[in-house]
Amino acid sequence: MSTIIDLLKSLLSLSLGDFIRRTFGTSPGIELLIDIGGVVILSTFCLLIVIFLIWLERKLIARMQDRIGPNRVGGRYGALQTVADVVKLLSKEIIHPSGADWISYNAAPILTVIAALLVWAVMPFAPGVIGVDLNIGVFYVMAISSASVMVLLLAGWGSNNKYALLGAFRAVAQMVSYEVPMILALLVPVILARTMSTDGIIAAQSIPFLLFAPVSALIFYISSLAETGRTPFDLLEAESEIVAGFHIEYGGMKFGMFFLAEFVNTLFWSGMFATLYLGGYRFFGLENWVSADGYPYGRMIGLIVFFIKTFSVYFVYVWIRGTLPRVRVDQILNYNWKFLVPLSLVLIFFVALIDKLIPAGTGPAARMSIHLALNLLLAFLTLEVLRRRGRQFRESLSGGDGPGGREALFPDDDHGHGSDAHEAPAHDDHGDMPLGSREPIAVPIH
Amino acid sequence: MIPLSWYLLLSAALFSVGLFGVLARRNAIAILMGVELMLNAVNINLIAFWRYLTPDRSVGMVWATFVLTVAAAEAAVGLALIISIYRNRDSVNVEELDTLKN
Amino acid sequence: MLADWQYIAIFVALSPIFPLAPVVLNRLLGPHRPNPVKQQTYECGIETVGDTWIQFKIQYYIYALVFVVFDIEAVFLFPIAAAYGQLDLFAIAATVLFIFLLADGLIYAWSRGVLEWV
Amino acid sequence: MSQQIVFFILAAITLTSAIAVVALRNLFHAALALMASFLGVAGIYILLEAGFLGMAQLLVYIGAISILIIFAVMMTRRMMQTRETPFNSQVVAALIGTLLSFAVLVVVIGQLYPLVPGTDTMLGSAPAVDPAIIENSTARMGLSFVSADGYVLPFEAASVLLLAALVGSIIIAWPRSGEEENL
Repeated sequence: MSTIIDLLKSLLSLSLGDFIRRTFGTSPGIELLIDIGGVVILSTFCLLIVIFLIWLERKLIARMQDRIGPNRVGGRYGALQTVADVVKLLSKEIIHPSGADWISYNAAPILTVIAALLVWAVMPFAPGVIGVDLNIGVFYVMAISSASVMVLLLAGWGSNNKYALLGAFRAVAQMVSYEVPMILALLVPVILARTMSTDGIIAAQSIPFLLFAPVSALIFYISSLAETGRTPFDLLEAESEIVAGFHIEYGGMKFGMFFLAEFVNTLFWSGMFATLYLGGYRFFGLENWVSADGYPYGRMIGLIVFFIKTFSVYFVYVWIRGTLPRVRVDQILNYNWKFLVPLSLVLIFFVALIDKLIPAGTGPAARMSIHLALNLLLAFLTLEVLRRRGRQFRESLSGGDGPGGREALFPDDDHGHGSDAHEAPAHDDHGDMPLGSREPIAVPIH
Repeated sequence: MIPLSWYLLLSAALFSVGLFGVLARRNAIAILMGVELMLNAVNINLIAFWRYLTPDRSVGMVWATFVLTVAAAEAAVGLALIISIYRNRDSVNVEELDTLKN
Repeated sequence: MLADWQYIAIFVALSPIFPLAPVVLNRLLGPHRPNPVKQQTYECGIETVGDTWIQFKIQYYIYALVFVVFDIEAVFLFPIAAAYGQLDLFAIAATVLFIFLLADGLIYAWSRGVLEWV
Repeated sequence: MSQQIVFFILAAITLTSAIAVVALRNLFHAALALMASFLGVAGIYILLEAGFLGMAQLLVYIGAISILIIFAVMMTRRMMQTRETPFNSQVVAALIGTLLSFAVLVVVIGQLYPLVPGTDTMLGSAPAVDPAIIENSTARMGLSFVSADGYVLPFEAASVLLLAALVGSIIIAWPRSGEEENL
């Protein structure tokens, strides 16, 4: 009886491992079992929460687009819609495209899920509730997610389909590009915390790093959008351009695996953002509360706080998806290489310098203020540079004087001839002009 | 309970396989893959010696990182060369790339 | 240290089960009546012309190239960042020089125009 | 004991896929095998308690170099359809030479180091060290990259090398102006 109460209390305080050690003693075999149990619980959680995530996203997007969303299966709120979808996927026929490369075609969906699951091993859910607190946690995350890019090439090449291969190439170019600002942005929390361990980074956040490094947080967030291939960077799918990207030839549960990995990854990056910049499970020390009889009930508080933060970040992902249109492939890559990467290089440069110049005894609040001031200055300078560049660009288009701008912006625009177009009849060969006429049809700009 | 020699034997085997690839393949990209295998074998050696002889100093890991750097630089330039040659001569078969002979 | 990685090793060993289970279940539950038309690769309804593995722009290679350089940079910078507390100003200067040299590569690529998507 | 099993699994993965790399005719499959081999080597690093380098292996070799290789394979892909042997004319000599050099290496290693596990003989097993030393090895490596009595010169040389590689590859691979891009 007392064992059952012990078990319940352990469950409530998220210390099942301690319970097993208390009850069955400590030995390598027991430790192995605890590890296996941890892996199974963590993976099952990741897979099952996707069902909820998909429903949530559909509901939220529907509300943002003034629709109702799923409302039939499982009551008014369509709560079982995703379950029905899973059943549908399970009953689909598995089609093997002719000429597909068997190994790569079948390995890709499996590997993508494995990579999406493996990164969760270093996610700190609550104090002590973490798969394993690697001392190189952040680097581990980067390594796994970087290696998972290969899976796209496997899927694209294995499918024996032009669209799939084209989509895979685009996706790889995009993901590989956005990994650079992400790595550089991740260096900032590591520098601030002086450790790569995810738990250590949380321990260092007596003030959330969002206030230390808002620019780094923003860069990280934007890159994680591109890494997961979500709108506005969902070029990997781009239904209207390359049909569905690298997973066009996949059907049934194999397609489901790609879908699942995408959602697991999105939730993971939300959790990572919460961990690195929002203080993770920290909640004014309450997360470390241990009751008088030795059960760390604070862990439950930490878990709840962690999920509140994670889902807030996740909500912003959905919000962005409901708001922004997709950008073009050249815009994506230019934005990365010509804006995010230089900005993050400058940022890392300044953070590395400033944090060393702050005297060692400075309190966290003063340190935070200096970093915040630096970040705001950097943001201001960036915006100023962008403003100047934008003005220069517009002036170079308008040729220096007055209202010819629109013509230069749209050189193929048949109707937009400005004042100086009369001297230079460059559009003589336009089809809608009277043949031989030296005088273009003048339609005023409104 | 793994003796150092096992790592060294693994490394020697990997090195030999890579060497065979370098010597025997026709395709230039395959030759480059062989070189990568050989560099990996070198790294196994470096890290094994680091762990068994000088775990309290960082020399082995540092040089392993430099080997990693060299491998990446070599792959980048090598593949750029291969692509360039392919564009000009429509072949990456090393037996046909004998311009210097004539 | 090695005990930490034991968890990762177990994770790697067990994780294939989770994606494999639904795929195998799908195989068991779903119908299986293949025919040549069904197995054609998808190309908006028309038949595939030419061989699939068409060739691609050099652009992709250039992006991967710049990425490789910054990837290596990460391998150097992460340990340095982890040791940040023990660094002196000389070390910071060395790191900044390192970053600066790599930024040069980016500037070169930029000015050469290879980062333009065409 | 369990470490030995893990070692043999990893060694088997590494060597089998390495042999596949040099033997497979299809270059894409060879590149995939190369990745499996890299994975095995990353596991070996982790077994040697160099977890950081294991992850660096993943990040650099699988995340970056393999992608470069596969891109290059795609771009020179017309080569892959040849039905002929993947080996050149000196394959027999290469095989004999490789086997001979391997035999020499085995003999040398067998002479210098004990081949059987054991704690009593020197280097029969990994020497026990304070876990803190292993734990801090990554930060210690970072420190020695940039400290004046460490490896700051090779460190800067590495960045110059990378810069040169980047600039050189762009010059080589980028089609000259006017040249028709026939890729």
